[in-house]
Amino acid sequence: MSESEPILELEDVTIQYRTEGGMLTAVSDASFTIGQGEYFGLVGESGCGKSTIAKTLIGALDDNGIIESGKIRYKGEEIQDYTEADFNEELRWKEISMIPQGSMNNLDPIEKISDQAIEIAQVHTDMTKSEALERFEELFDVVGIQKSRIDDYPHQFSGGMEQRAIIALALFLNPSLIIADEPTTALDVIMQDQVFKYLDEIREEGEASMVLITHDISLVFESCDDIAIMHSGQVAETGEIETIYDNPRHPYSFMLQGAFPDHRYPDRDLEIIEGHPPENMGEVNRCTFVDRCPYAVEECSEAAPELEQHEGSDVEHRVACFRSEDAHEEHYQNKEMPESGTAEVEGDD
Amino acid sequence: MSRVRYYAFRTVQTVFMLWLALTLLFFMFRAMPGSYVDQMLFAGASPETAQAFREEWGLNDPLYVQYWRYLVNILQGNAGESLEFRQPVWDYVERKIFNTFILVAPGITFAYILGSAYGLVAGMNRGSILEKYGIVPLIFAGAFPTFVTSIFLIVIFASGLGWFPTGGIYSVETRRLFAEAAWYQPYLTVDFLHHAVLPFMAVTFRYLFLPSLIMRTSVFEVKDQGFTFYNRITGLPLLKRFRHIAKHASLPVITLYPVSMTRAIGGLVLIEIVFNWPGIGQALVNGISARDYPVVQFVFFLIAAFIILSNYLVDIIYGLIDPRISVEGE
Amino acid sequence: MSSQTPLPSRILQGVSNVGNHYAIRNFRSGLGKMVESKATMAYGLFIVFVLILGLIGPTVAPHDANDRMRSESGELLRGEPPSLDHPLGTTETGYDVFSRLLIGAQPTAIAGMLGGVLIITIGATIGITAGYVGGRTENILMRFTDLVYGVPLIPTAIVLIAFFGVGFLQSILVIAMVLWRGSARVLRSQVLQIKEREFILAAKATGTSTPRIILKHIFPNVATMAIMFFAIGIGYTIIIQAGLSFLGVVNPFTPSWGVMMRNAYTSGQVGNYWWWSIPPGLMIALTVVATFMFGRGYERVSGGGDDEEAMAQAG
Amino acid sequence: MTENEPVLRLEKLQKYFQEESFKDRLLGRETEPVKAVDEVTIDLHENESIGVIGESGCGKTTLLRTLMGLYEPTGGEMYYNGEPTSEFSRSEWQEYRRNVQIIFQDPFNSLDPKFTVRDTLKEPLQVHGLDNHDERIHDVLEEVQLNPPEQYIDRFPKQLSGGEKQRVSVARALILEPEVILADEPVSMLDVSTQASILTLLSDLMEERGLSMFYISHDLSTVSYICDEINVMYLGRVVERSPTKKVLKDPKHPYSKALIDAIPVPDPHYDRERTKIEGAALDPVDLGSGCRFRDRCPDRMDICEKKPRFVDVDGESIASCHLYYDHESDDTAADIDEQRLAGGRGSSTEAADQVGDD
Repeated sequence: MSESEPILELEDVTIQYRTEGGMLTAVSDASFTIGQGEYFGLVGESGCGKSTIAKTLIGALDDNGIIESGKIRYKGEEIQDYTEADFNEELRWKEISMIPQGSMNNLDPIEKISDQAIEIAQVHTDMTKSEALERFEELFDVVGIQKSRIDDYPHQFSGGMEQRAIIALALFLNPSLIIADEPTTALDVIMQDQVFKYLDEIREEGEASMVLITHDISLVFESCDDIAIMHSGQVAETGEIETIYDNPRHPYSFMLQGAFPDHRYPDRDLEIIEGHPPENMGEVNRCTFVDRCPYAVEECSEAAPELEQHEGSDVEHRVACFRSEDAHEEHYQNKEMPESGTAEVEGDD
Repeated sequence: MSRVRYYAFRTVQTVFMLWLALTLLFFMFRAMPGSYVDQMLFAGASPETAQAFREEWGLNDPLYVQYWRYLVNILQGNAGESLEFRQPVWDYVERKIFNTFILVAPGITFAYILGSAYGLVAGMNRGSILEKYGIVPLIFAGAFPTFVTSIFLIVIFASGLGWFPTGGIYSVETRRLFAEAAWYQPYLTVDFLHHAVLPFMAVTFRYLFLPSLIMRTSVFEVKDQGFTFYNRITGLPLLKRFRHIAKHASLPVITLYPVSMTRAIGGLVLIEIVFNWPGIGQALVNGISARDYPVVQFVFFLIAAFIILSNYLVDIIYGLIDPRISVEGE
Repeated sequence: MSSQTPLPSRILQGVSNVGNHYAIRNFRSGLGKMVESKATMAYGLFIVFVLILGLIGPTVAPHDANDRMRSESGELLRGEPPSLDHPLGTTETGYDVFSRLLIGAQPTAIAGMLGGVLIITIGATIGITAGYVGGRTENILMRFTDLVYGVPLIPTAIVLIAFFGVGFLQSILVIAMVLWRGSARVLRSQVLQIKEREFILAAKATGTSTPRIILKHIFPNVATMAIMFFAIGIGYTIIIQAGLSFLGVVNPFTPSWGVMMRNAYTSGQVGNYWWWSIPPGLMIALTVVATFMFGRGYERVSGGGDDEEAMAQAG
Repeated sequence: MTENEPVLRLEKLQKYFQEESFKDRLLGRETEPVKAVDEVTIDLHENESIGVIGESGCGKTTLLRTLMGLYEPTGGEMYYNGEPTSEFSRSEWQEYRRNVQIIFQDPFNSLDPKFTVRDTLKEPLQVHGLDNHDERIHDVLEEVQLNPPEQYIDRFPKQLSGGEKQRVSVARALILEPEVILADEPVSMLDVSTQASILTLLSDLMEERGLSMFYISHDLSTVSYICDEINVMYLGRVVERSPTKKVLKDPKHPYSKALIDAIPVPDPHYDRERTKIEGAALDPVDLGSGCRFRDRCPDRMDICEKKPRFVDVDGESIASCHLYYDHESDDTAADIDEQRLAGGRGSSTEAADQVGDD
C-alpha cells in the first residue's frame, strides 16, 4: 500500500434509518478522504449524522440503519457491503478501533478491566495471557494510569481515568485507524485536556490515523490536521484546519465559527443562527441549511449542492454551496477578517 | 466496609428476623379467638376434661412463662405437641415438609430455567414474533388460578385420557410394598413420578411467566448499557457477547428465584388439596379447621423462616457476583 | 372574561376548560392510544363484559340458583349433560349450571373491583408517600412493605379468615391487606425518580404546596402505572378469592365461580361432569387473563415502557 | 434595609451531608460529613450578575439548591434584602419564592411532560394568586421571542425543540416578575447556534427588567456574555473572586489558571499548552483544614497545609492562596470577607472573630 494512498475514502455515502414515518436520511452524499497518520475532525451540531458515520465505519450501524448508496474504501478495499463477520475477522480492533461516547459505561461493570482486555486480545490474536497483560500495562503507562490498576473494576475509576483506559484499549492491537466519537463530552474541561494530552502523544508516534467526531470545533482546530463541517447529513465544507479557519467559504462554516465563544475575546458578539437542523426523509435534493441561511436563494432549495474544489485556494479545499463567493462577500463586508491567532493577548504570561 | 463485616451484619439481621417471626407468631396465635379447647367444649367434652387438658398443656400458666418455654423448646428442636394427633409436631410434619419440597423445588427450578431461556432468546431478538407474542401464552398460564389449572389437568389427563392418577403421592400397593423400607425408598419409584407429573406441571405453569418477563426486560435494559455496544465493536463473537449479557441479565432473576420459591409454598396449598398431595399446605388447612394451632404455628414459622433465609441467601449471592454491591454495603 | 360575554358562551368555555383539564385530557389520550392496540381493547372489552354480567347476571339468569331442575316427568335431572334448555347441563344436585354461572359473576365482579380499588388505594398511598416524603417515614413504610412481602398470602388469608369469620367482604379485605405490597414498591421507585426531576424542583422553588405538587405533577406521571396495578389487582384478587372459596374457607353459600368449582370437586364427579367444572374455571381464568393483559397493554401503549418487572412484582 | 444592601447575601454558608446509615448508628461509628458547601461568602447586588464556576462535584449545585430554599444550610447565614432567611416565616418564604426564580440546565427534564406550555406558565400564577393569566402568559412568551405565542401555547414539551423548551423555562422564571434569577448552566445542553440566542436573550432581559442573576456553570467560555463577576469554586470553597474579564485574562489562583488554560481555543494558529494538572478532585470528605487543591497544585508549598485566607491580590482579584501573602508573619492580611463583614455591618461581631484556620 503506497504511502500516498489514503487510509479511508468516503464517496457520496448515503445512510438511512427505517422509521415508522419512512426512510430517515441521516447522511446524504457525504465524501471525504483521510491520509496515512492524519488526524481528521468531523464537526457538526447534534443530529448532523456524524455519529452515524462513526458507527458505520466500524460496522456497528443500528439494526434499522442501511448504507443506501456510495463507496467506503479502507486502504483501497471497499467495505460498504462488509457483513458483521467480515468486520470481525478483518477490521475490528486490528485495523479499525473506536473510542465511544464519553459516557461512563463502556466497560462491563462486573468484570476486571484486565480480563476484558485479555478477552479482546485472545479473540483477534494468538497472544498469550501474559503477553496481552504486559502490552496492556505498557499502554496504561502511555495514558498515565498506574500499571497496578489494570486489575481494578471499572466503577473504581473516575470519568477521566475510565476514558483513558478506553484509549489504551483502542490502541491495544496497533490499529491503523481510530474512531473517536465525542470522546470527552461527559468530562470536565481539565480532564478533557488530560485526555487530549495523551492523544497528542499518540499522534507524535504517527502510526495510527484518527477520526475525531465532536460538536466542539475548538477541539478539532487544536488536535487535527483536516476538518469536515457537516450540517443535517450533508458535508458542507472540508479542508485543512488553517484554510477553513482563515478562509471559510460555506455560510454555515463562517456562521458556526462566529457562534463559537472564544474566551480570549470575551467582548466579541456571538453569531446567532436561526432555527434548528431539519430532519430529512427520503431523497435529499436541497441544501439542508437553506431554511437557516441568510444568503439562500431559489436555487439552494432545488438541488443538493456538489462538493467542489474552491478555485481560490491552491490547497485541497472543497465547498458544497451554490453562492459561496457572494455569501462570503456579503458576510465579511461589515466585519473585518477573523483575527488570526498570532495576535498575542496582553497580560498573558 | 469490607465484605466480611457486611455479611456479619446481614447474619445478625437474619437471626433477629427469625426471632421476630417466632415471637409474632406466638402472640398472634394466642390472640386468636376460638382456641382448641373451645373446639373441644363445642364438641361436647365436659368442662372437667377441658380443665384437665388445660392443666396438662400448661395453658393456664402466665403468658410469658408459656412464651419462654416455647422459645426454649424451639431451640432444642422440639416444636411442641400436635393437640389433635397427640404426637410431636415435628414427627407429624417432617415427612410433609419433604413432600412439599420435592414438588416445589423441581417445579420452580424448571419454570425458572425454561422462563429464563425464553426471556434471553426473546430479549436478544426484540420485535420478533417470538418476543412480541411468545409471552402471551405464558401470561395465560400464569394468570390461571392454580386450582383451576389443577382441576383442568385432572379432567383432561387423569379422568379424561386416563394417563395419570387423579391424585395422591403413590399408589396403595407402593405404600404396602415399602411399609418397612427406609422412608425415602417410595420416592424413588416410577409410581411416585407417575403421581407427581400433573402437580409438577401445575406448579410450572403458574410460575413460568415470572422469570420470562423479568429476564426479557432485564436483557432489554442490559442491551442499552454501553458495554454491549463496546463488546460488538471490539469484534467479540456472538457467543461471548451473549455470555456477558446473560450474566448481567440474570441478576434480577436470581434475586426473584427464592422469592418465587417461598410464594410457591404458600400457593401450593391449593395444588396439594386438589391433588390430595400430603404436603405442609394440606397440614395447614386441616390444622386450621381443627384449631390445632401448634401445628399451624410451626408450619407458618417454617414458611416465614424459608422466606427470611432465602432473602439472606440472595444478598450473599448478589454480593459475590456484583463487586459494586459488596464494597458499598447497602 | 368581561361580564358582558353572554352566559351560554361562558358556560361553553367553562365546559371546554374542563374538557381541557389535564386529568380529562390524559384519560382521553390514554383511551385514544389504547384504541390503537386492538388486543388491549379486546381485553378491556372482556373485563367490561364481566362487570356487566356481574350487574345483570342474577336478573338475567333463567333459573334461580337453588332451583332443582326437573324433567317433564318431575324426575330430578342430576348431572344432565348440556342440552337445549340447559345450555351447560345440571349439577349433581340438579341445579342449572348456566344460571349459577351467571349468578356467580356478581361476587367475582364485586371481589375484583373492590380488591382492585383497595389494592391501588393502599399501595398508591403508601408508595407515593414513602417515595415523596423520603427520610424516616420512607424507611418505616418500606421496611413494613418488606415485612408484608414476606407474608405467604394464601396461608395467612386462610388463618385470618378462619379466625375472623368467613364473610365474603372480610376475605376481600384480607387479600387487599396483603396484595398492596407490589404496587407500593413499584410506585415508590417511580416517585423517587420523578421527584428528582427539575420540573418538580422548579415547582417547589416557586412555592407550590406539596399536596398540589403530588396532585398535579406526581399523579399524572404515575397514573399509567397505577392503572396497570389496578387492573392486575382485580385479577389477583379474583384468583385468591376464588382459591379461598374453593378451599371452603370463605362462606360457601354465595354461588361464586370458586364455590362452583369447589362443589364440582368435592362431589367427586369432577371427571365425569366436565360441564360443571370447566365453565366456571374458564370464566375465572379468562377474566384474570384479561385484567393482566389489559394492564400490561395499557402500560405499554401509554407508558411506552417495557417495564415488565413491575408486573412481575405485582404478585 | 440600607441603600446598597445586596439583594442576596451568603455569609460563610455551609451545607454538610451526614450520610449516616442505620448501620453506622448501630455500630456507633461517627462518619465524616460530606462538606459539599464550606463557608461560602458571596454578595449579589441589584441588577448585578454573579457567576459561580467550577467542575462537577465542586458544590455549585448544592449551593444553588440552598439558594432555592430546598436545602437547610448547616452553618452560616443567607440574607435576602438584609433579612436572615433562617428566621423566615411561611409568608416571608412565599415572598422569597416569588422573587427568586430558577432556570435549569436540562431542557428535556425542566418541563412536566404532561403539561402544555399554558399549564406550565399558569401554575406559578395560580400559586401566588395573580389574575388575568392569559394576558401575562401571552406577554412573557413574546418577551422570550416565542412568536406568535398562540402557536406555542398549547404544545407539549415533546413538540418543542431544545432551544424552544429552554425559552419556556425562561418564561416560567419571568412570569412572576422576580428580582433574582438563579440560572443552572442554562446553555450547556444546547447546540452552539441556539446557545448564542439564549445567552443574548438572558443578557437583554437583565437590562430591560433590572434583574440580578446568579449564574452557575462549568464552562468559562460563555460566562463573559452574562456575568459581571466570577467566583471560582473548588470542592465546596470559593478560591477566587474577580471581575469576569480580569479572571479570563489574568487568573490568580492556580486552580483558576488551570481551568482557563485547559479551555480549548477555536483557532488553529494559537498553540495552547496542555494542562499540567493530574488526577481528579476527590470527594469533599475529611480533607483536613488546609487548601483543598494542594494535592494537585503545581505551585504547592508546605504552608498549604494551613487554611489559606482570602486576600486582595491586586485591588481587583481576591484569591485564597498562600502565594499571595506570607501566612506566618503577615497577620494584617486578615480574611477579606471577615474585614468586609465586620466592617460592613457592625451587628454580627461573633462572625468576625472566627478568623484564621479552624
